[in-house]
Amino acid sequence: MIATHYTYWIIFALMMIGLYAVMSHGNLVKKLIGLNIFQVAVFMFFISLGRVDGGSPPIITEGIEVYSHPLPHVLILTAIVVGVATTSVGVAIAIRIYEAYGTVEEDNALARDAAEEGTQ
Amino acid sequence: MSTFDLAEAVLLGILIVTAVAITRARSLFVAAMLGGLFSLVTASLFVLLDAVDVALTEAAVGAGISTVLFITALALTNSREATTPRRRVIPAGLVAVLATAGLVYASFDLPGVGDPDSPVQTHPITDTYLRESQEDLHVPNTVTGVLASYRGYDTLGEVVVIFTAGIGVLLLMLGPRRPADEVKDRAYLQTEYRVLRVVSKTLMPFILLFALYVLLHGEYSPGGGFQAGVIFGAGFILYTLMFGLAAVQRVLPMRTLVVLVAVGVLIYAGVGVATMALGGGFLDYNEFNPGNPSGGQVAGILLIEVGVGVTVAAVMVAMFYSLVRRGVRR
Amino acid sequence: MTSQLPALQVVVPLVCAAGCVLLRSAFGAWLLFSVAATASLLTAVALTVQVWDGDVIRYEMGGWPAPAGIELVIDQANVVVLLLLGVIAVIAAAYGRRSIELEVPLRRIRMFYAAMCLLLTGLFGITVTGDAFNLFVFLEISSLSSYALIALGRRRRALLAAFQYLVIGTVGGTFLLIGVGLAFAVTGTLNMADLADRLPAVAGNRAVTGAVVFIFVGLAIKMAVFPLHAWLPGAYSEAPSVVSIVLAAVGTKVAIYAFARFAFTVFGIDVVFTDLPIGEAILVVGSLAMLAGAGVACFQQDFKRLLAWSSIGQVGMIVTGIGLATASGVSAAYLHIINHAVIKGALFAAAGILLIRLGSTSLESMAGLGRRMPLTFGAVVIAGLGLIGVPPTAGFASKWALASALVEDDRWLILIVMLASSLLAMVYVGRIVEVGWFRAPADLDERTAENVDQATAAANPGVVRVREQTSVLMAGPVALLAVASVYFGIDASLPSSLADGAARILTGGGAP
Amino acid sequence: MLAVPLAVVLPLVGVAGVLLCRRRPNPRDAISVAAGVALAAVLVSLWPAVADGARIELWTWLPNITLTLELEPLGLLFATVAGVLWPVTTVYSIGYMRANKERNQTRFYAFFALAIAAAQLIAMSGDLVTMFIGYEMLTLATWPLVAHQGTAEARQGARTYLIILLTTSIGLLLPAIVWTALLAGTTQFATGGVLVGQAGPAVLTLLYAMYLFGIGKVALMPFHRWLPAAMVAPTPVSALLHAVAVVKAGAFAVVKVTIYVFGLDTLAESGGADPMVWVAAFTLLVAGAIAVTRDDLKARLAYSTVSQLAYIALGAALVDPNAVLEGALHIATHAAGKITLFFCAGAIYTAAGLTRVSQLDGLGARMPFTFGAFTIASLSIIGLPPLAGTWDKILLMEGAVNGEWTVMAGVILVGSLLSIAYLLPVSIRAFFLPERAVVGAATDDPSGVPLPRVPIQEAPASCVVPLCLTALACVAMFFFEYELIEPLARVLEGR
Repeated sequence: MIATHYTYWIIFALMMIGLYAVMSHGNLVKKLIGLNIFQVAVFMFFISLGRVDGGSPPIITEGIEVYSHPLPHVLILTAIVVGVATTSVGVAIAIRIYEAYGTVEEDNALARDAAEEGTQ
Repeated sequence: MSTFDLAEAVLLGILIVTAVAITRARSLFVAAMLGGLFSLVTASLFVLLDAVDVALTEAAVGAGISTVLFITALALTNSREATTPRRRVIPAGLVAVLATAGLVYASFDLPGVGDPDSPVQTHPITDTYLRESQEDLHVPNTVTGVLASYRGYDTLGEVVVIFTAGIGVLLLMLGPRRPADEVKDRAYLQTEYRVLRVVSKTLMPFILLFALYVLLHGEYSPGGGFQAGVIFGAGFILYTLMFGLAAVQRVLPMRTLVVLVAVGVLIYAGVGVATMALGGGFLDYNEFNPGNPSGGQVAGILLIEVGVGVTVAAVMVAMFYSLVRRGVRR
Repeated sequence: MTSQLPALQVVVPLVCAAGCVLLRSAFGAWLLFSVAATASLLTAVALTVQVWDGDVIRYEMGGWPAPAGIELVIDQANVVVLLLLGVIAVIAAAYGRRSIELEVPLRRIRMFYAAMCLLLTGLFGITVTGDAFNLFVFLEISSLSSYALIALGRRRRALLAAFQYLVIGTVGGTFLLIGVGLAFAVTGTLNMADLADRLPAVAGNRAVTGAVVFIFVGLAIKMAVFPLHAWLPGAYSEAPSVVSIVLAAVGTKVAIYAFARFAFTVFGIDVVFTDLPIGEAILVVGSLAMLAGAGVACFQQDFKRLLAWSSIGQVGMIVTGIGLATASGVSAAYLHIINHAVIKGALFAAAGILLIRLGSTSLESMAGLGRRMPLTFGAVVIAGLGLIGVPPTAGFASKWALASALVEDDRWLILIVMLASSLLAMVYVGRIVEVGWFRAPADLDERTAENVDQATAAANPGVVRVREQTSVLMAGPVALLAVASVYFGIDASLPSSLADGAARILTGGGAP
Repeated sequence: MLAVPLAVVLPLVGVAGVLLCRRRPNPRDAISVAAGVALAAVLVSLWPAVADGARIELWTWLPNITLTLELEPLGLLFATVAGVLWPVTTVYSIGYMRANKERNQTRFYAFFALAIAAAQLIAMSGDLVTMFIGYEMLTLATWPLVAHQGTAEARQGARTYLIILLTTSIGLLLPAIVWTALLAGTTQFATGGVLVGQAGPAVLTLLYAMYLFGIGKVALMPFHRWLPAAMVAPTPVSALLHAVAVVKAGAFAVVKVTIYVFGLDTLAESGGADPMVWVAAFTLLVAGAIAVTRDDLKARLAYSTVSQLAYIALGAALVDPNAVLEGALHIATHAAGKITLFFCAGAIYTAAGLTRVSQLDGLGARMPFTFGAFTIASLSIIGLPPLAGTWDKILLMEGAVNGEWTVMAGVILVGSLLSIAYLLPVSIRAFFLPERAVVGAATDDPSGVPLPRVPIQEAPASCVVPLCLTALACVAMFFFEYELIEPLARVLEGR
């Protein structure tokens, strides 16, 4: 069990760290970094699904019989792109927030809006 | 314990440590750089897991693009993180632990890693992708085959995602800029690092050449449109870092980039529309050469890979431009 | 040609998006968006006609048969959503012509319409696909574009709302991805039909349970089901009017459709509702959502924010119907998906007009509206009655359907909850009507009016003050939707037959 | 048979007309009156045809739910009461609204006509859903009328009005209807009821309670608060809506449901209505008692209405043909009497600015017509011959005795005594007490309404004429009552 599954569990641990970082940190940039960790961990999970013992990269070559499954690789190529796309939009918004609020700390920004409400 | 397991264990160990370090780091520059390292290690893990294409991409994107994005963001905002308020910790931890618990619970019924009899390996499509594809496509790199043909529609979606991100960033960054007095010094953009400059200048052509190779050779070896696009973009980004925005924009003005972004998507979608026009389904490359389907497939794959490359490269550079512009003193 | 329709449903808006970027004029971009909207509406209508008798269209992308390739599936369960998307898109196009000019800086308009096209592409893609992973890809397309669009709201808190949505939404998307991965691990396939075939073999497998949970939680975030609704109020209330209309009318609905698709045709009633207590869970959160959403709405001071919270309650009503997992329940859910789209569309469209005419959407600014803008306000009242569910409005039709579904299932407690929530709706709608009719207008004489306007304009930069009458292109959609919300209440035959068809396919175990 | 939908359409036409002429008061008000007269004519013309009845299926609303209109004695009775009193009230309101310089008169007349349309829809409804639609339309259409003044007090009253009526209708009536639909498989009304053999006694009892409480417009305690609250409305509104359209819509719905959904026999056998008999009796007495204690004239009339409505509910709940006939009849007779009383209250307010019973001493001489009419109407409601109220009291007694509810006979008597106690003092004060000195009055008048300096005289003719007409109606009905309920009686025979 452990021999065959420990990979999953370490990967899940990475997911946990990422997810925790996303939610526990108030800093927007840090949230995005955490999001990356979370997603990359999920990518690992997919890739590990495609692996075959004694297999080799799914590039057909003479004399090799066992190949890892290409489908997870394909999916993750797409997923990586989705990830970086999200990061870039997030970064752009974060920058705008900094310009509008003078901070990238979620709590401070919220506080400033609340203060604004108060003055109105 | 085989060398594979050993190597894997070591890499995973490093990853855990890095991840923890990232969350602990108060300096966001450190966090960003560690993030780069994290991706790099992940890439090597992917190689270990036979996912060479993914490794290539993860290295280019995770260690390259993302890191650059974060660094730029930090340059435009501030680079230290306030301490996390206590009240956030408990719920966050709770959710994270719950989710992980659920996953671990589920994992007990998962087939072991590398199990050749797992449903994934025994499902008929595995054979389709690994064996039949050789008759249908003649594309040794099955990843490219699946990506560009069997699941070409997914890849179209992937391009659209990047396109969307590009649009989004441009929309957000086009707007009125901050008042000049707030602008920090952007010295790092134009500092005189002679050695670096010379090196990067000499590297530039090779980078672009390599990108081209990755693009065209994607059917036989790791790589393809996306990786090529990223490398291509990375080249220009490196150049910008060394010589400043103005220099690069003389070569590749923003407007051109924006056009290229759309053109790439149109190439890809155009291929699909063309196959429709030829009477086949959307993205059914066989239509290009009914006599010799696999020939049509190769042609189609090459075309869409070009489309992907163009859009990805253009978006990467355009994003970087608009981010950097945001800061440049005017 | 007709055989290509499923693909065109997605491709046309996509190509138009690229076109918007290439064009140089804002008007051209608008024109292209309108073309995309109209084309997709026509496509949706054509597809509806094709599957009206209950047959299923399968379209093989790239000519590769599923499961090796990706297939698009069109049946009665998703043409309803396609139609809604099409209609709302056309309305957004008409409405946007003027409101975008007034709310979005000129230099951004081309890109704005490109993003709108991409939003449509994503939503259509989610709806037509028959492949679990492909659904994730298009979900991300729609999400990314909506993040950017929301961030364009006129107030700075729009940025914050967009970012929060981005983080929560991405976590949701990733949860979906994990779920798909688990399902893939134990079946080796991503195609929904194939999954449906192979899952029974591994029924009771803990990985399947995990897949169900992660996929549903992921989608629930996108649906803004009660405890996972945090992103919605900000996103809906801060986004530019057109974006609010589209998101509020169809944004969450598409996720709800995906939810139903996974629940009924991928995993199947046995796994989700019999083996696992998912159904009960849905009913609980649905009931909570109905109460919490309507309850919080009663205390809002901003019209759009109030509407957003009411949406949370209404989504609760819809998922309750799905949670019953009976034909009548699902049919009721679909009926309310349609009716709520019409009603909320009208209300958010009206809110857009108020924003432009009054410079704000706060309730105070609506004082005396009944005299100053009787038509717009009349539309608000009619649609509001729909939210309460008083006859003869569309809201009553869906309320009736859900009520009978609940009684049929002996769910008296939930019935009480639902009725209580509509009474809460009466309270928040009542507040609006009272302000509009029985409070003296803030500006009885023009002089003070001018001052008020300067004040509001100063308070909300980016909103151009316009003194002239509301443009027909903006008033038209409001009127149209308001009338529809009454018509569908008086003669519910069209929506109810659509809903029944969908329910038949889903609960009848039709192929995905 | 086009006349049936026409009854609903005519008032809507009125709405349109009123809105079109919002700039010019005279044509606007003329249109209201014209629409009213036309409606009355249509309804009267329907009477000959009522015996053979008619059903008009409008359209299928949801699968197996069809909206229908039907011509049926009970409905026509209610429709006629509302329809005939509408033009009369309009004439009255023209005088009242103008004399008191009310604002937003267009909105007033528009919603007034809309309310009548809703009432007609209820009266002509051939199935529960149609009735429910009309019922809710009526609530919403009358809400702006109640809140008409727009003052904080008016808004508060309107809020109570809306919340109680919608809470009961959405919370109890709607589920009751849905449940009925699922039990009986239909929502159509049918002679002899649709629930025959569809449900056990327990279910019937619960369902009947849900209906009677759910129909909040019949103001059974504890859901009666809305009626006094609604008295903040201008008097014409109170007159038509809270003596005729709204409350009688409730009473009508109760009787209709009793006859055509449950069926008298089904109820009688299962005893499903018995609990409601007690509720009705309780309301009848308590409301009467409260009325006695009220000094504000309109409030007193409001509680008297609550008490009188309980007579109808009681009649229905006794499920004895005679008692039910009483219910039907009381819809008409009480309407005529109560509207007269409200008219008088409004006339007094218009002429003298007085709102309290204690202020009316000796006014009889100054406003003879008004107080004359008031006295006639009072006697009619108390139930003394030769006035309209007489017969229904007798019928109700019979019903109570036949149905072994002798106790109720006593309750009815006490109720009448109470009505004497809260109505007659007004006339007595007006006619037999000396008029107050103008000076003294202003000081000892708690409501702070200063008595006018000019000597009080009758309100404008457009106020006085209508109230005399309705008072005459009270007398006339005493002689023609049988004609009113004879068709319904036949239906009940043939059940």
